[in-house]
Amino acid sequence: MANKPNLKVNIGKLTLKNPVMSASGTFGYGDEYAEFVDLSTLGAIVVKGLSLKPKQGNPPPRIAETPSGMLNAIGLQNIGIDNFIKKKMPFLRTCKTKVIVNFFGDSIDEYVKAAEKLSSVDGIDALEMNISCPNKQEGWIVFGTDPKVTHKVVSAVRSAAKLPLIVKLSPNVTDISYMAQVAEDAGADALSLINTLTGMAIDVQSRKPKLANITGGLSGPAIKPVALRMVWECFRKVHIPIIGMGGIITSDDAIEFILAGASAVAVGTANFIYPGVTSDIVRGIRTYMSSEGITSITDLTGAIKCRTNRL
Amino acid sequence: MANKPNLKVNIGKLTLKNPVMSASGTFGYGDEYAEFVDLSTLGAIVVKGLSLKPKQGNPPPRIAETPSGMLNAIGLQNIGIDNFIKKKMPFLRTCKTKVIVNFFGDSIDEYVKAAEKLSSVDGIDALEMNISCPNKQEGWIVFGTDPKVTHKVVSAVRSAAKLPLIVKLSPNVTDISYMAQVAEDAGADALSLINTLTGMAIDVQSRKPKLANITGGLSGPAIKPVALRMVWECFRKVHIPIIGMGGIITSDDAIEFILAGASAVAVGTANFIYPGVTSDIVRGIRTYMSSEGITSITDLTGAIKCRTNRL
Amino acid sequence: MNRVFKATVVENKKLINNHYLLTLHPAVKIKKPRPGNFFMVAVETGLDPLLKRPFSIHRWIDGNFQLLYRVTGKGTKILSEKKPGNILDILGPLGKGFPFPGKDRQVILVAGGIGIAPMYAMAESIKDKNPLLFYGTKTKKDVLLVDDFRSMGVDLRISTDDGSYGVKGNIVNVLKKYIARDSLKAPYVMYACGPAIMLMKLSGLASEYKMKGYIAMEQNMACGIGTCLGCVVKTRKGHKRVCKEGPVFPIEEIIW
Amino acid sequence: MNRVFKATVVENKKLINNHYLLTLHPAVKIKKPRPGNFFMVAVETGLDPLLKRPFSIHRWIDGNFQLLYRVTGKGTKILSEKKPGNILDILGPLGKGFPFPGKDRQVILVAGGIGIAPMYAMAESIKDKNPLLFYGTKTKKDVLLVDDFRSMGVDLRISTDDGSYGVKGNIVNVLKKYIARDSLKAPYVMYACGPAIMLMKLSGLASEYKMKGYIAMEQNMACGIGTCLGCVVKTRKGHKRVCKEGPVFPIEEIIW
Ligand SMILES: Cc1cc2nc3c(=O)[nH]c(=O)nc-3n(C[C@H](O)[C@H](O)[C@H](O)COP(=O)(O)OP(=O)(O)OC[C@H]3O[C@@H](n4cnc5c(N)ncnc54)[C@H](O)[C@@H]3O)c2cc1C
Ligand SMILES: Cc1cc2nc3c(=O)[nH]c(=O)nc-3n(C[C@H](O)[C@H](O)[C@H](O)COP(=O)(O)OP(=O)(O)OC[C@H]3O[C@@H](n4cnc5c(N)ncnc54)[C@H](O)[C@@H]3O)c2cc1C
Ligand SMILES: Cc1cc2nc3c(=O)[nH]c(=O)nc-3n(C[C@H](O)[C@H](O)[C@H](O)COP(=O)(O)O)c2cc1C
Ligand SMILES: Cc1cc2nc3c(=O)[nH]c(=O)nc-3n(C[C@H](O)[C@H](O)[C@H](O)COP(=O)(O)O)c2cc1C
Ligand code: FES
Ligand code: FES
Repeated sequence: MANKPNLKVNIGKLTLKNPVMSASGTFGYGDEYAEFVDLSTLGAIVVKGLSLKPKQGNPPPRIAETPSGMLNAIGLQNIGIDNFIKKKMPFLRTCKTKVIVNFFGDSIDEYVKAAEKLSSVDGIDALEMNISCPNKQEGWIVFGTDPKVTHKVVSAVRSAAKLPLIVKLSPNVTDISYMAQVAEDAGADALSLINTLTGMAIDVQSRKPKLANITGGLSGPAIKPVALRMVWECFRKVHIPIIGMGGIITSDDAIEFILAGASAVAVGTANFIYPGVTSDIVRGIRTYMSSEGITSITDLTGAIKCRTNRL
Repeated sequence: MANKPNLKVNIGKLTLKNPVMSASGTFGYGDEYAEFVDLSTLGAIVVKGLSLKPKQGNPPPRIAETPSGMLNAIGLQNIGIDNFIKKKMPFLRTCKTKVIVNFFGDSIDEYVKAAEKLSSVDGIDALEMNISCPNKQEGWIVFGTDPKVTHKVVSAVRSAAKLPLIVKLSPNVTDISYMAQVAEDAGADALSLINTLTGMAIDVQSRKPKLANITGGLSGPAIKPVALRMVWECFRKVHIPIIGMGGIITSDDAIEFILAGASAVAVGTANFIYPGVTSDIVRGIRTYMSSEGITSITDLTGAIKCRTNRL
Repeated sequence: MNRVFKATVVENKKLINNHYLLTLHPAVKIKKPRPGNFFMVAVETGLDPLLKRPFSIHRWIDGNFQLLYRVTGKGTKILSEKKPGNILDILGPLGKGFPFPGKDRQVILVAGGIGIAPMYAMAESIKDKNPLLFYGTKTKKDVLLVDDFRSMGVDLRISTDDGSYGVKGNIVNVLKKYIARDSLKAPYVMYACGPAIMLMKLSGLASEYKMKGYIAMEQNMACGIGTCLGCVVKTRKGHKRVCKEGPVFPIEEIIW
Repeated sequence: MNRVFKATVVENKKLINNHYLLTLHPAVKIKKPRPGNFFMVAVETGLDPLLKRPFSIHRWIDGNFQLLYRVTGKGTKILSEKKPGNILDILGPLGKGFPFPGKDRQVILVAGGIGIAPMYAMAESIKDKNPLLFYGTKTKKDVLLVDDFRSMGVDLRISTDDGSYGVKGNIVNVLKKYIARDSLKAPYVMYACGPAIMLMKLSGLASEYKMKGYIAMEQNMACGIGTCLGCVVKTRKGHKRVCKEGPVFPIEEIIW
């Protein structure tokens, strides 16, 4: 009998027991899922994006279904960092898994303050910096689409953050591998990709957009091919670990991301469809490794077999 | 009883009896579909992309299914302009619909030569210039993603082409509305959008990409929300007509594009699923107009009802 | 008891045009839903439609349960084609149900169209109070379950938009007249479910007459368990989630 | 006759593990398929899976037709759950079938695994020639339709990878020995369907023995009617479409 496969992965200085985490904004603050998933089986919980002050988010309707996908324009509604620390961290500290806090600011200054504040909280293992929400104003979008602004905000947060820093990239760019390099240069320890693709849907009867915010972020299986390609492109350009996400539903989906170059994966929209899916994916990866005779998951990262002349 | 709704639309100097056309590469040269669709009911037939010389395209496998979508890496296989004129134009001239020829070159010079050659062919009503195929080499991709190159190649073709010139844009850019303005500045009479999103899929058993070309173009319902958003963005920035496409399956889908700002629509992947779909969509649009009391389809273009403060 | 379960279709009966009564047998023992609770139902095995659809508990019979639904789009169309023996993935019961009326309160139920679905469960749970049901539909052939409600001892008032059954006109107006005539002797509490426009009018009525009442709200949903923040409605206390703080809200809380 | 039609499931019978025989009744009169032709079948009403799946004609019985299929993935899994009365969207018959053998030719059929599906139709169409069928599978329990072929007068040679039925080993080797022994007296023609690796080996054999033969190729398909250019295979005359110039090709034409 082969040894039990080793699922441990390192994301910079952060070690996860396995590569499967929740995607920010799709898993609340963990508590609602405790009923459906043994949270200790996950590599990490990534919580809903936080800001210094609580936010009301966008008016409803906020979601619309699309073929094999969904649009959301939540608008980063959240309870604010202080409430989070007071009301949600006590539970998260008991979960026997790593806690990654996703956050954002509306200015470089706010980003820095949020990172500082979160860095000193006991029980938080890493920070994921969201510069890529499609539901913000145009002036905000540049954080994730203008390389100069990206470099500036990531550098500033890098200096302020005392924890491993993951930068979450936007797919709504011409060359994501270039943005990945910019984030790496600015000091990111790891990259998360992808956030949602900007999309839209219209109700032909009322002739109104289906979302009050007009546009929203497209997630779910529909975007998987795009996400996978982006992970593959970035993997060959940067030297920091990549957390792959976008449409993962099954363990095979997760393995595709790992083969394309992801060190870990995050599961988003799938949680809405199968609340227990994260744990199922861990199990599925383990089964795959056993049946393929793979002893360490790290052997799979970037292990896609293809002619390398296309770089 | 209301008058029969008027479906006529103008794409620059080109007048179509209705706004529904086939998307290039999904309708062959029209002949295969004659069995399934009364071609004279269509606004136009857009033929598979042509080049000066015949092309073998990419090795198989060339397609892979994805959730509500498909990836293709045909690699622009085509019979070449000369063969097309000789073997396919005689049939197309009998179809009682407009014929739009999609074409590409591997250099500005080839683009220009192709445009010149096609301009003098009897029975061709307009040219659609493909600068946005994701299955070409990196040196080619810049035609559709680098504004300077885009301006150069479109200007050159504009001078050479004697027919209405439609430029087909790539969605794989940070700001498609900017690329749209560049094409407009360079002399495009109309814009087609979108071409496919670059994507990828991996077979976890063999660990090989599902396409021999590694990456391919994602089309079908999965991409509709992205396509729709791009049409809406471009509509508010340019003054030339837009032909919207990407995931249209039903007449409601087509109407969404028109409401977002498209003057006409093209139907691609749906032809593979329902060979008679193009004609069904024309019928569905007519029914919608009758029941909503809309006399001219042009009243629907850009008629989405939304707060206009978001520009 | 896990709220994620599979259920077998026992029957999927067309009641009237576009309205179906689905009887489901859960594969495992599930928590008994309260009136106003709902289930999220997956209608397809493929990834389109992707999201589960929410349906209120209509009736609970010895561990089986029934949903009453109207075909309005893609998902409900597919659901209507299910046959006995087909198996569905379900999540629930979810949400906060209707609170029980105080001991001495009279009960008024208000249903518009398919809003009748949860009202059956509610009526059954308080049938000893002989509730009054104000029920409005478009036309005669949309009126459902009259005999069932009557045999339960419910006092029914029906209106149709076209007057083809009961009073002609809007059911909120019928209720208004009833209240204005001071027909209600004791303190009462109202429970309502129906289209947004009806609930909005009811809330006007409620503030006019200082009526105590609860309404079941609808909103597009993704998760059904409070994590996506997709299903919020505007309330006097900020955005609240229909799937978690609702679907039932005190009528005065909602901002229209 | 329109090649786009709906068909009702008459029966969807599990033959052996993962292998099903689907009997379909077309709603309209359709063109009678030739052996080697195929149909594109939509397995779902939603948009996922999106594309139709190709299946060879297995048998034609008085206007009904049968497909024999193996569950290999998502689409065939969903297909296997269809019940009598379900209705499927279908396109076909499509492609170029097996050409009829010359008048005096002996016929050799070669099938690997589920490649047996079209071979039944082919055998039936030329049964008066008492064809020889070389049929290889993994193991005994994968062997299908033996009695049906026998009663048709087909001379069967079976091999299994594990030797649990017939000869142990590869069916191409069995055929090779047969030919090497010079057992075929008259000029013959071969028709084959099976996994790529089998067809590749057969093509080696064909060039070694200057065998005339035809093979049915597979490729991922989107349109099935020649327009997407997705299903090409490499041939000595350039890329050819499996759905249009094929699925049946002269064996010497394919480049492996
Ligand atoms: C708590 C709750 C209880 C409900 N109970 C019932 C019931 O008992 N009987 C009944 O017939 N209907 C009920 N509905 C409405 C029902 O969920 C919708 O009619 C159904 O989801 C429409 O799905 P569709 O695919 O047919 O329509 P589509 O319009 O094609 O659906 C597209 C998307 O919109 C969402 N959606 C559309 N309409 C609604 C809506 N009104 N509410 C919420 N989401 C919607 C769907 O979830 C889906 O994501 C309830 C809704 C909620 C929120
Ligand atoms: C001309 C032709 C005739 C065929 N006849 C039969 C038959 O009679 N019986 C039978 O069991 N199988 C037959 N096949 C194979 C059958 O089409 C595939 O097994 C089936 O499409 C797999 O679908 P899936 O969704 O279960 O698998 P998935 O792997 O989930 O399918 C994913 C995608 O790949 C495509 N695909 C996967 N495998 C194949 C394949 N081998 N060939 C073509 N496309 C594929 C599907 O079309 C789909 O787009 C035939 C294939 C071709 C090309
Ligand atoms: C409802 C919803 C809310 C989200 N909120 C956040 C968020 O607060 N911060 C963030 O970085 N990403 C957010 N995302 C993006 C996801 O984390 C993820 O990047 C994206 O959905 C793609 O993964 P998926 O296809 O598995 O959902 C949100 C996604 C959804 C669907
Ligand atoms: C198989 C296939 C081949 C295509 N070939 C071409 C082409 O030759 N030229 C071109 O401009 N676009 C080509 N396209 C892109 C389509 O014209 C269209 O822009 C895209 O598929 C989006 O529309 P859809 O989702 O309706 O398919 C091709 C698309 C597919 C699926
Ligand atoms: S449906 Fe997700 S929070 Fe209510
Ligand atoms: S499947 Fe489209 S060309 Fe063959």
